[in-house]
Amino acid sequence: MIEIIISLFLLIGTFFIFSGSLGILRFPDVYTRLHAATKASTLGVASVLLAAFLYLYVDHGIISGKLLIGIWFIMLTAPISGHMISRAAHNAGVKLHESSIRDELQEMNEQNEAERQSE
Amino acid sequence: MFEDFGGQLLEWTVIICLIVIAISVVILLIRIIIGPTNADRAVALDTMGINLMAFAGLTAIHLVTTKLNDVILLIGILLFIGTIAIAKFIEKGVIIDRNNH
Amino acid sequence: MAIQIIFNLLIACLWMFLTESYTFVTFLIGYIIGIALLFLLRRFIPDAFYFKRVLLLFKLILLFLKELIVSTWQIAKLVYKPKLNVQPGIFALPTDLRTNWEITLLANLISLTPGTLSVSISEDHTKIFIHAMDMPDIEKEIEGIKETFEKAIMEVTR
Amino acid sequence: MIYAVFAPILFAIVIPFLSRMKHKIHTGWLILPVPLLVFIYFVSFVGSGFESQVSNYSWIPSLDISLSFHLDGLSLLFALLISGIGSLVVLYSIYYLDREERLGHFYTYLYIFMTAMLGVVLSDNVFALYAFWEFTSLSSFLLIGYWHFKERSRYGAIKSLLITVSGGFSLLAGLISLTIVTGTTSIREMVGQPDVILESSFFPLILIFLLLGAFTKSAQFPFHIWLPDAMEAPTPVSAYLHSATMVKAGIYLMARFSAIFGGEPSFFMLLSLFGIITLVCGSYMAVRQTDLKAILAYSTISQLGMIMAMLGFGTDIAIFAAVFHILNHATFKGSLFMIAGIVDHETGTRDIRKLGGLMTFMPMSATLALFGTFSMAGVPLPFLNGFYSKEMFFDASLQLSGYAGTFVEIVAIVLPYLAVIGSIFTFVYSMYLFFGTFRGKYKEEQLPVKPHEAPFMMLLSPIILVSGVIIIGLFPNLFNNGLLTHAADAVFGDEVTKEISFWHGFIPPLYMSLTVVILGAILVLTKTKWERVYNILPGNFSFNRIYDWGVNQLEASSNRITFTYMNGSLRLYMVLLLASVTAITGTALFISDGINFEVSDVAPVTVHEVLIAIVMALAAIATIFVTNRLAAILVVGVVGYGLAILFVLYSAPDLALTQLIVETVTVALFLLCFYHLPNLTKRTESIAHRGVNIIISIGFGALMLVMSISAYNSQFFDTISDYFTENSYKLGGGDNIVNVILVDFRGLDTLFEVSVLFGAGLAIYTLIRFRKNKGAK
Amino acid sequence: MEILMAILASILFATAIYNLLQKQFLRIIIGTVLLSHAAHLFLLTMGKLKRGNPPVLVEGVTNYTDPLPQALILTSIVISFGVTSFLLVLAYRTFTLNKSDNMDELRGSSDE
Amino acid sequence: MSNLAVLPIVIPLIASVISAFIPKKLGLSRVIAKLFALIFLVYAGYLAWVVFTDGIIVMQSSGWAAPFGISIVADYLSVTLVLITSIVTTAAVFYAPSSLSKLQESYYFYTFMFLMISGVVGAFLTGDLFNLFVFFEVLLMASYGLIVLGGGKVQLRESLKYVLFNVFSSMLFVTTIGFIYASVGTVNMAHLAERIQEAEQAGILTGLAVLLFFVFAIKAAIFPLYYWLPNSYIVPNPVVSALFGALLTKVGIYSILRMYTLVFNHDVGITHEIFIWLAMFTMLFGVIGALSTQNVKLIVTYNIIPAIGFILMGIGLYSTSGIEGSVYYLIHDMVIKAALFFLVGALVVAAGTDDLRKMGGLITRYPVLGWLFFVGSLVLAGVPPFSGFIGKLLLLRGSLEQEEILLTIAALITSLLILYSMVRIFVRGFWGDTVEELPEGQNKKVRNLTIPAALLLAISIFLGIGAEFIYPHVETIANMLLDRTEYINAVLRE
Ligand code: NA
Ligand code: NA
Repeated sequence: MIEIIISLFLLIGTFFIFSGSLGILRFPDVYTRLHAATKASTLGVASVLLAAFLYLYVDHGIISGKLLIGIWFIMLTAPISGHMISRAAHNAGVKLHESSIRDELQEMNEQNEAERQSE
Repeated sequence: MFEDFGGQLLEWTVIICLIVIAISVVILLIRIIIGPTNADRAVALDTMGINLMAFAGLTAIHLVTTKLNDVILLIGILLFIGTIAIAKFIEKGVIIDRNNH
Repeated sequence: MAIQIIFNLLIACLWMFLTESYTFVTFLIGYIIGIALLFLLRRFIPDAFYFKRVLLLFKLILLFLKELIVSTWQIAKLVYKPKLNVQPGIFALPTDLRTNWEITLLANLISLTPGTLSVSISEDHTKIFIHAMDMPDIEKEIEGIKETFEKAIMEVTR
Repeated sequence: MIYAVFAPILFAIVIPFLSRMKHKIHTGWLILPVPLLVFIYFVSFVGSGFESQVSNYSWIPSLDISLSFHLDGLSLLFALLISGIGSLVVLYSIYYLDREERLGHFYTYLYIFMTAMLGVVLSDNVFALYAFWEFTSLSSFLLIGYWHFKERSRYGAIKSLLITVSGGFSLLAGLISLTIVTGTTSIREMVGQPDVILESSFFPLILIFLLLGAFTKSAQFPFHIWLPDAMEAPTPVSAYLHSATMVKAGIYLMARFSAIFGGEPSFFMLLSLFGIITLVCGSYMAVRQTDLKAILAYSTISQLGMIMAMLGFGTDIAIFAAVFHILNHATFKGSLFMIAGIVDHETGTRDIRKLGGLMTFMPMSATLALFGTFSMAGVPLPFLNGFYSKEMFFDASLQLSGYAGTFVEIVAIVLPYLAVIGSIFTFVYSMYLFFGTFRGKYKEEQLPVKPHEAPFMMLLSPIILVSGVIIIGLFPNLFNNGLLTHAADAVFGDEVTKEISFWHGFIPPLYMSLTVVILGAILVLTKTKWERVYNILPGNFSFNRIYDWGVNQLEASSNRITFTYMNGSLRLYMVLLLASVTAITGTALFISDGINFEVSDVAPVTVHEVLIAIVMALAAIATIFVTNRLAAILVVGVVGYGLAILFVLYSAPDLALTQLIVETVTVALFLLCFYHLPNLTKRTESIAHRGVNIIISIGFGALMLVMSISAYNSQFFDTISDYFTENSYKLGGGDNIVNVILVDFRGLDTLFEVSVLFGAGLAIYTLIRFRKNKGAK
Repeated sequence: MEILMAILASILFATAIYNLLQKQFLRIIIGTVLLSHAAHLFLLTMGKLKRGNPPVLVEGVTNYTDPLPQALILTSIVISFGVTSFLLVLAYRTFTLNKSDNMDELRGSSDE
Repeated sequence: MSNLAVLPIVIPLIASVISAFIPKKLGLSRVIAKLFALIFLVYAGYLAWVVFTDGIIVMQSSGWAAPFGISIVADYLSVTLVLITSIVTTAAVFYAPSSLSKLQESYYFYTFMFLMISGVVGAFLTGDLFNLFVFFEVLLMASYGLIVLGGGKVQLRESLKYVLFNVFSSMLFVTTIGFIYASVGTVNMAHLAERIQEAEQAGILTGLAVLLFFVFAIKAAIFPLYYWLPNSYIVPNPVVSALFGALLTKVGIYSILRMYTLVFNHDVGITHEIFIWLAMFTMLFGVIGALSTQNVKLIVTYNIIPAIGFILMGIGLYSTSGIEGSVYYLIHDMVIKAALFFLVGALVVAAGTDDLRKMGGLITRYPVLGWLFFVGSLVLAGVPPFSGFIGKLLLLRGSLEQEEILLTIAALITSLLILYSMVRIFVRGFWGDTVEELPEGQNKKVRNLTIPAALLLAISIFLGIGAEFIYPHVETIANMLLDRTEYINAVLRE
């Protein structure tokens, strides 16, 4: 019975991971791709690892703390990674996709720049 | 070890999942190669690492071993460090800030 | 607060010694026992009972898990849409949080919630720049989300 | 006997110290007793009751190399020449060489030579002989280069070295072949089994190797070209090495092995033909020379050719004549060289065009030269030894009927004519030499120094030699029993008895001699009329050109060849390397039938593994195409992480862990190092380059594939792995088998793996820091 | 599976060599890294794949993968790492001194 | 008792580590280096003596019986080479202070040097194929450290090529070990030998043998794989070049000698025939290289290659004479190459240039150096009675015994050209008119550089004249190499 639950976790996790990857492929610019990466993939892997934890615990009586720490760690770091990359991308001048409607950060930077120029 | 239905199910699930994740890795590879920006590549690599964690998790189930837990955790840690490094590289071109400005 | 955590850990370890079983389960049991003891002795401890905060944190985590699942689901839906007709963009979100930790936490939480991703924090720490997957769709909810998260964080930290 | 041989070289060691006293006393005086004593030692053997002697000294017995000296008639003759003329040359040099010269060097080289030459003629062991042989070449090199600040000296020294040493190496090969065939290193023992040698498949090879050795050393056509350039050496050296002794080492060698090869048509053919050609060419060339020493050098070449030819004839009379002429040549040529040196010394030039009419100024020298040149010319006078041997040579050339075979017969018929032609030219240059120098018009204005007669002591050596000429001429049989017959015996391998007399009656040799004198005289008188021939027939100068061209080419084409492929291009190196490895290994694998595609014992294929493999393959291929630094680095990272996943899949968690860490750090290092480097550029190589690259890469990959599959399918044995799984815990005390292997079974690997990291760390530190210190300067 | 892995390793080898034949440092060094990956994969494959559990002794388990190639690979990985690190720094220093990362421009002449 | 075998590896390693801690204390570093070099020398001599008296010593590392652990085998060949290595090391230690700048010396010269020696000695002594790889890496890593020491533009550029070639060869080595393991299932050399003997004629083993050969061939600088060598050997300091020239390529050719007598001799018709052809080309192209240049360092460096050709020739002949010749030549060449590099180092200091065209007349001021150079040239060219001659004699005998005429002629021509290439230095550098811009005040330095070279040259001459003391040992070595049972039994049965 527990196998079904584990399988379910695995399938859902895998599905999310796959979706994340597909999103990275399909989405128009790095920022939208980051959405896919930071959300779908993170949840997906958490789900798979949880399944692994469950499997090892239920079927073999092994409690694997490292797996739990792994889950915790990935949940913690995924958004940070996403944040770092997006910030880096923006600082490096990666433009938003043309379908985007606004970029307040860009506006602010330009404004700051203009102020600095006028001084 | 997979005598019963549950076992059968799980075995098949694991294999299917492994295949799906492998495909997912292929997809990410494409993104790494085509870019177009380095940030895209960084995203893809980061996600690929996450895929690999999942892959290792699935393999752990497949081989029934706890020996891979270290691997999983390590991928997570290295991935984080690596991504930060790459992000720094993209942003400033340096990984270690020599003069903290 | 730190002392309480250490006490709790010590109790857990002591429990492991007593039972001569060094497994995770034993540790967990010891830890729960420790919480119980700390709860019972909370009057004699000068600081507030830390587990309350833990519970709040737990609430925060649950909240965030919920958001994560929802947002993942949304992304998945977008991924499989034949045509992607979204209007992404970056907007600034003013925040009342001030310390680094708080802002970081908030930024991270925002990243994990549906349709948003924090891109940058303004130099004066008053604004978080957020990339939204679909701006028109999101803007209405932003205030609410911000409310819930900011509040949850403040509950934990202050 | 070993003391006699090594006395000069042992003395040579102290010569540099003795030469420090040269301002008090000329070094030559101090060391003159050495060759003199050696001479006296060898003279003591002369006599009709002479019997050959052997004395053995072991050197490297396990390789059958010993210093075993064999004194028989032949070697005695040579030993006497070496020590006798050596003494005279030292005496002569005392007056010839100024005290300001580097006397220490000169005598050291000379004495090294003396020992070497004695060693050559006395050694019975072929390798000892070879060792001494090379030392004669080397000391000759040093002596020719004695005045090394002169360009011509250096040129001549190198030329002689190259030619004689190449001959020496050839000789070595011949001698080794002989030892292989005969199973001995002793010449006496070899001579004892000529049939074994003649019938072995090595025979042609041995013959050619030995002949090359002899011909180069004895300046036989076409290897004679070094000898004229050797004249850059101080004249005592020319008289000693380059006429009387060293150049006769080849003659000696051929004489020594005559007992084996004598009578072989090929031996006859090669020696006679090359000898007679050398005779003709040498004398022909001598006529056109203008330098006294050059005339003498070509003369020496031609005389050596004559002796070589006689050895080739191989009849008893020919061999006796050869031995006799060795002695005679040493006397008249030695004296002539010394006279030439005196003329040079006293007039400041050796250019015969500037000389003339010196008879009045230097009557003594002129008289000596007269005897020397006339003897050399073979003028039929009863007090000139040259005539006797010349006539015996004619006689011998007419008695060559023993050989069968068309070509050999033709050669036998032609030889006498060539002998006469050569002798005519000999006559011409001899006369030219004498009359051009001592008679004719005295050209005072052309001489740097006003000529006068040399001091008596300087004339002493040529006087002694000319005395030899006359004494032998008067009493031609004087040395027969005591010396010459023993020598001829040793060469011929049988009793040779020969009574030499001036008058034989009207027989063909006499007519030949008369022809020589008459035609020679006519040519001498009409020399100005026919000299233009030399412009039409450039003669053997072409061989010089070949040599010069060869030596120049040696460097030029070496340079061209080497820098064609050693052009510093890493790509070219790699292409050449990989192409060779692929081609040779592939061929070896193919012809040894090692390709084995019969797949057996493989694990099942699963989809996800295939996919991972595809990812890795794609990533690897992508490294070629990406044009972005980061992309390239990340794509390599993908391969590395893929490998880690394969380690995960194939039950190697330790490897996966290590791989992950290493890969991450590597990628980080890549980023660190390559940020400052230029971004990747589009590959701009030509299509041909790209094609080659593709072929090479795919070729090598294919080789690896074929090898790996074949190796995998050819599992001949179980691996030793079971032992580790069984004993890891029991003996190694750990349950992680890989760890146990690493720290215990193969702990040494791990220790040195750490050493590699230690080295890498220090090397990196050095790379980074060394610069900083430099910059601070 | 071994055949497949052999093919993969061969592909890695081929791409490594293609990279080694290029001019730019980065590509060449990437070539060396790929080369080491290929070598390690070959070594792993040659020790037979999927023949059992990770070589860590567990009670009741008798079939383990061949541990020896793993030990050898581990040694080799660490060594390759050391060498690659050195190579990277060397390449960097060579570039900064010679002002070029193009091997073709770094042939050198015979007169130096 | 058996631990005797591993000490020669450990002594330099300890020296290396100790000197790593005191890089800036030059005086102490030098003393320690000299001390350890002498200890190493004495010990190597003692070990050689013990082995030649009592037979092969095997140390099974950590006490694991072969083929499961790593066997360190002090056999006749390896102890001899270790002894020669220790001699060269000692000479180098005395040469280094005069040759290197203080700065170079303080950047871990001694550390790298001893580390390299440790690797070299390990490579000689190990009885395990993979361990051989590890020692290769040790010595290579140390050589990388040495080659970049001083770090000029050209130096780094050539070092980069050198490193790349070696990385390729190392990875090919690992791969080949993998293939061999798949097929034969072991990495212990003696065990491999035994098993391959049993396997009889198996084509794949021939293929593997050839592939492995190329791994060593790159290190040994055999045609057509030596491109990396010439330029990378002339860029470092002469003392480093000497160590490289005397030891590094020799490790490669030693490995060939070892592997293709002990292990892979199942198909001599193919493998050793290849060797003969390659030997021929190696000799000729090597010496052609030596003639191609006017750079004295490069001339000596190129002369490494024909020597390797000679040694390979003997291995290819695979007869008693051939193997004896190879061993003799190997021993001889290690000593003379070090001596010549030392001399060239002194020459360059004396002349102030390495360009022959700018030299001349040095014999007047540096007569000792000149004559040593001359004698060195003779030794190198194999003029009797010096050491090169004995080796060459044996090799030529082996070659003629098998009627390899072409090979013989190639060897002879090579010898001649070697002599010519070296005598050119003597004639053009030492003879002739003295050039004007001769650097002044170098006499003392030149003398200090000449002494170690002279000592090595003396040893070289002794190896020839005293061949009677050496040859029986060479015979023992060759017998052991040709009849493998003693080695195999020592490793596997004791
Ligand atoms: Na090397
Ligand atoms: Na080398």
